[in-house]
Amino acid sequence: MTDPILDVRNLTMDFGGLRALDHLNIDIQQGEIVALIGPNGAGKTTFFNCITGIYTPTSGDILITAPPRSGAVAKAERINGLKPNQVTEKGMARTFQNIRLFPNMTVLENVMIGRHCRTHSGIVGAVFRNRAMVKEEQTVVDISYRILEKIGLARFVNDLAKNLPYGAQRRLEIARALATEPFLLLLDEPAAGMNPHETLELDELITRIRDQEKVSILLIEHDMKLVMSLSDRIFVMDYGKKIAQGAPEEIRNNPVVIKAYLGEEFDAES
Amino acid sequence: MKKSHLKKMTVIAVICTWITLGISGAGVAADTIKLGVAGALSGDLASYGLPILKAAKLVVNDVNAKGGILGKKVEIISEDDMCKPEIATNTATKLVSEGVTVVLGHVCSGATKPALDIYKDAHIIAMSASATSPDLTQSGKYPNFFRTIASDDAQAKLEVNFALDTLKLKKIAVLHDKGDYGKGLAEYAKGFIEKSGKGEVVFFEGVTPGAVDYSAVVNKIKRSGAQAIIFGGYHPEASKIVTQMRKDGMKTVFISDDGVKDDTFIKVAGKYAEGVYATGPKDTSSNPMDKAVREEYKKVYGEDVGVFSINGYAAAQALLNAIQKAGSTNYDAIIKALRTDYVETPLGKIKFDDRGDAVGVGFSMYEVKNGKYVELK
Amino acid sequence: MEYFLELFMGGLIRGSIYALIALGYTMVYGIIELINFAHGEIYMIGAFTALIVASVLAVMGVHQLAILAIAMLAAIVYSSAYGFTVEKIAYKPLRHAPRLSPLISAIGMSIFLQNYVLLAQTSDFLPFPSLIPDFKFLEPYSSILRPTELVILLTTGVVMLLLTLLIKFTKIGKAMRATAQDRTMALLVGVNVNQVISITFVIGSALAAIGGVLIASHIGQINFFIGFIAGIKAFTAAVLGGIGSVPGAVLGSFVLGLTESFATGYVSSDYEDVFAFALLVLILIFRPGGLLGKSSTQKV
Amino acid sequence: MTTFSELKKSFLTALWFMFLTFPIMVIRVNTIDKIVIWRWRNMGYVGVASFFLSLAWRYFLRRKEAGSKRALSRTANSQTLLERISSERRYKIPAMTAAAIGIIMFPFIMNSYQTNIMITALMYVVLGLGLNIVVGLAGLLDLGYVAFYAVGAYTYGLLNHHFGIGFWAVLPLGGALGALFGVLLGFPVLRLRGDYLAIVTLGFGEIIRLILENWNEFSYGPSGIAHIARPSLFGLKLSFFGEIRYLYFLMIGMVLFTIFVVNRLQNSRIGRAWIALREDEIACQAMGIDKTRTKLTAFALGATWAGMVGVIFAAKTTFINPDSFTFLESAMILSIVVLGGMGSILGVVIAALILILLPEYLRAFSDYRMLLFGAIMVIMMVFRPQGIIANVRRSYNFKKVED
Repeated sequence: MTDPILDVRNLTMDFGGLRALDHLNIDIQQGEIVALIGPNGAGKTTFFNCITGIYTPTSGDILITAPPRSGAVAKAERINGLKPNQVTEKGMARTFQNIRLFPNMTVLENVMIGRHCRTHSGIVGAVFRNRAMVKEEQTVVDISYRILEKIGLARFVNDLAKNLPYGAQRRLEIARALATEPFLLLLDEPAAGMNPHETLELDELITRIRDQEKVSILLIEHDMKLVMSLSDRIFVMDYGKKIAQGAPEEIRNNPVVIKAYLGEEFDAES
Repeated sequence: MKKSHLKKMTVIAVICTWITLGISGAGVAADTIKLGVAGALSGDLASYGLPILKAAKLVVNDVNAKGGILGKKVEIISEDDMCKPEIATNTATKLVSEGVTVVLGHVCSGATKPALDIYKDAHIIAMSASATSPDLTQSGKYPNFFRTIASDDAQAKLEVNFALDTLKLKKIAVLHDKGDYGKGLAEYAKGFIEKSGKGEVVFFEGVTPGAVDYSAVVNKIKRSGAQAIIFGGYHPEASKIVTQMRKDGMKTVFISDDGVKDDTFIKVAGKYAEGVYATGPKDTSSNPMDKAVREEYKKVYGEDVGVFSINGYAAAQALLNAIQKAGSTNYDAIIKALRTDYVETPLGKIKFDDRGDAVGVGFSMYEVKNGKYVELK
Repeated sequence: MEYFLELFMGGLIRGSIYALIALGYTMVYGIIELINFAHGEIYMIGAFTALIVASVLAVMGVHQLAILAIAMLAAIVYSSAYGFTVEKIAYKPLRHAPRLSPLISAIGMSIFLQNYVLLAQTSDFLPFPSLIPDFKFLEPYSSILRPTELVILLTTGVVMLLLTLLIKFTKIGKAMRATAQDRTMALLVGVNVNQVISITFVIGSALAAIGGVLIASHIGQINFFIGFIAGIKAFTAAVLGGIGSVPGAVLGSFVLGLTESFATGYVSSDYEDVFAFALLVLILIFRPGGLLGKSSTQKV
Repeated sequence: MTTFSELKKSFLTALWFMFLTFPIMVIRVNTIDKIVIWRWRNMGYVGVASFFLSLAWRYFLRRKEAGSKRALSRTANSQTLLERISSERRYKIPAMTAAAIGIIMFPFIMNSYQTNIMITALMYVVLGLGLNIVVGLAGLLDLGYVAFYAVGAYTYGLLNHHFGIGFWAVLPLGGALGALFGVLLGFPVLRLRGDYLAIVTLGFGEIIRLILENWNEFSYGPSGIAHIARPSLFGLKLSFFGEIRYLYFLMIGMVLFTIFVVNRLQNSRIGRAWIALREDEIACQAMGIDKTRTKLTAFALGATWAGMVGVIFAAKTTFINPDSFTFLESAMILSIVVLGGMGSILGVVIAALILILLPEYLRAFSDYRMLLFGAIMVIMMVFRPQGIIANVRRSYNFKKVED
């Protein structure tokens, strides 16, 4: 077995006196679709924020090994404390639980923003429009458009992002993240608010992204049907700790997991 | 859609017409001699500019009633510069393009400087009744500038001599309002004290105009042990500082300038104003012409003359007289007339020296006694 | 030591004055996230109203304490009415506009109100009558604390206390807090948001009026422009303390007042404002939410 | 909605305003002579005026609301006339030709005063476009923009005064120093958001002005620097009118240059990053954009224009002192950006012309001009909160690829 592309060891995050993440260990292999589940407030989004650089974890290691491209030897890298944009540059891109598009930019421009860290033209290029810059710009447009076609948003290309239907906005976030050429895509509740039909499409889309784009996927999700059908492996969190991990079948029958969920529902009813 | 477009078109067309009319409004008038009057005519400094304009109107009415000069009527073109340098350039350009012969203005030194550059290029003479910056005449860079008021260094000199020689005080605090006028004056005062060797400057700082409270600076002056304060600035700050000092029981002598020698100061500071010294243009009220002007002003405008009205009146007289004497509106001829021919004004018989300062115009020291400024002989 | 005490008291007085104005800024900001640039003008109008009313009463020969009470009341009523009207005209129609549009509207309102008073009254400085009586018992300490100053400190204290009680314990206070936290939610649970906003403006304006009358009595003169400078300073104080926070505004005002006073006393009044603004920049660099402001970590 | 209830509403409004304006409009006290003047007639004027104004106000407000609902229902055709002229080729070419002829002919048709105020207006066009980068595109509320303007002006003022260095040599230098100060300001405030940023920039602007005011040895304090040389034209000595025309065309060139650069910037990789930063700072960072660098470039590039216009300002007025660089100036430039429509170049140009020329043409109303000016600002914001021209995003050409 090769090194995991993401290897999180003993990750701990404290907010004041509150421990949001408690010695968490999670790993993802290349080509996997992994789900992170758990009751509300378990610390899933905090985990995302830690590994994408929005929060700096209190202790622990986040190691990434970018999959080798063109035969280069991959080496594990510790990314604690990097800024979000540097993490993205390393090859991990995310979506947000509460959609965070750029509402007053067009759909195409939203995706083009994703290309930012893979392009280089600066102020001089922008003003003088030299040939290299014009070419780069056109490539950005073309690549972005192609991504939109793949995600099925091509017909909205020049609409403002804020005018898209809800499901399309979620998909646009994925398209935008894909444009950064990640090796790992982090999806925070991608199916939230979608109807069953849209969820089904999403299921198909995520699988397709993994297969065609060679991108591994880590997702937080509450829709158990989607999680069970998509994931290769599942991690379960509660109160900042990992309480279980394994294949969907194992998780489904894990008494600890059931207790965590039932307990929550029980609480909710009382 | 179509209809609303049509409406918008109409609106735009109306606006365009309005702008064009506004532009072409400045047409060519009849054959007159144009006297430009420029200064702060609106905003918070209007109380300095408007009395000058009103005085100029009196002079012009007088002259026109007697048949004008060089056989032509005199016409006043007044423009507001709000005492701001950048607006003053617009004002000056406007006066130039309206073809004024001479300008009475501007009011503030800061606004006068950039305007003079424009008048110089256009060969127009400007005479101010209130711009007191020494630089205007002493730098030699404004050959087209004259004034009927003495410059700040003369004022500072008078204040310093008064404190050191007349009152025999040694420790002087010099205070200013950080403005063009006040700080300039304070620096001259500081220089004169240091040069005289008779006293020392124990404190030299500026206060922020409009601040809600001056107790800190007053306490600091008290601690410095100053016997007198020389303040460069205008009356609002002066009255706040004097009031605060007197309420705190400080009896330090307060000496200030013609920005404070204003009746508003006494009104605002009330009983605390008693005993304050301020320099101001020499009292000319014994001059019958001065008296007549004050009466006419009151009759026409229903109010007392303003701070610089008399100087403004004299300036307007001097300018028109010079044109008359020169026999033309020629730039050099007018300048020559200003420098050689005496003219009878409320300020006395005046002419101008080579730098542009009026000969025989100076300052006196005043003291507030029983709610009035009284000249000290 | 006496010098230090004098400066300290001077700083407290300044701080109290800033606080009375800063509270209006901070309350309005807390509710609708608008820097209400016209707030300084409301304060100026309060002072003018008091001056006019007091002068009329003085001509009629009313007793001094009655003048003080009536003039203060008139200032509060009129400032509140102006605050209320300004909100209805310049901000309410812009409630769903882009974020900066109300700010420009506020700047326009500020220019309008200044010139309105300039034209309707005068551009000159007017002497403001000393409405506050001289207390005999304070005379020995006049260099440290004068009657007006004592009144300013006391009033500020009382007003702060009342305001805190109002916000903490009354129904309208709760509605205000709810609206500040989440306007949509407040609307959903039945808070009349428009009414809450109006009341916020009224209360903020009333405080400004009290400030206006006290300051004018303290410095003894007013003109149409006094609102601008005091407004900028008070706003700075509000941000310093953490804008949106009521105790923050008070703390920020005192910090600013004391800084200015000590900067003048021990360094130079030339750079008094430079110290004030430099302090602001420094505090915000180390505490981006101000002294008592909410920490600015954004929810992701 | 009956006319009667409308009239009643207006009547009540009129009563309210009569009450509101009572002490300030009606009573005039002479505190010295203890005379009270009652100006009851003013109350009548206020009543009548507010009655009709409130009728009009509510009528237009209703129309605006109806209009915005209509605009929502039809997304495509909701552009205004100006937006259409600016976007459709059919209108664009004739409109631009007309504008070009007008611009070239202007100083020859109009007198030098008109040309002079037009130069001032054009300076504000460039300032507006510069601030537009910071506020309109990158969404960083900067209330101290005038500081960079001052930096440029003093750069030229001091260099010309001490060393006699000419306008053309200092122009780029002023821009560069502006940019440097932009970065200097940018660094400490990177962590601040929204209105905290606003107040810190305001403080920075005031600090610069206060230093210029107090540091006499360096800046000559409040008495300022006089006799700054006007721009030279290959060493030719121009007449006064010639110089104004020259400055006018120089400014036209400057405006065109600015529009060209800003337009290209906003449709580039950097421009998109600025807009993304404005729209959502966290998402922007998560998409791999370096927040620090993007903010700093915005500050620096915005400040560059202020620095250059500062140089031109010093050359135009030939005199500078700290009074020209107060907070009100920053507020004016910000108003231009917001009034024009954040991020819209044409909007900023139009707004600058309106806001700067308006007070000049309102000279006819003399005393009332600033009153009207304030009122117009409020009215424009109330009835057109998104600005004169709402920014339209461009669409790109792309190849459709068949898989």
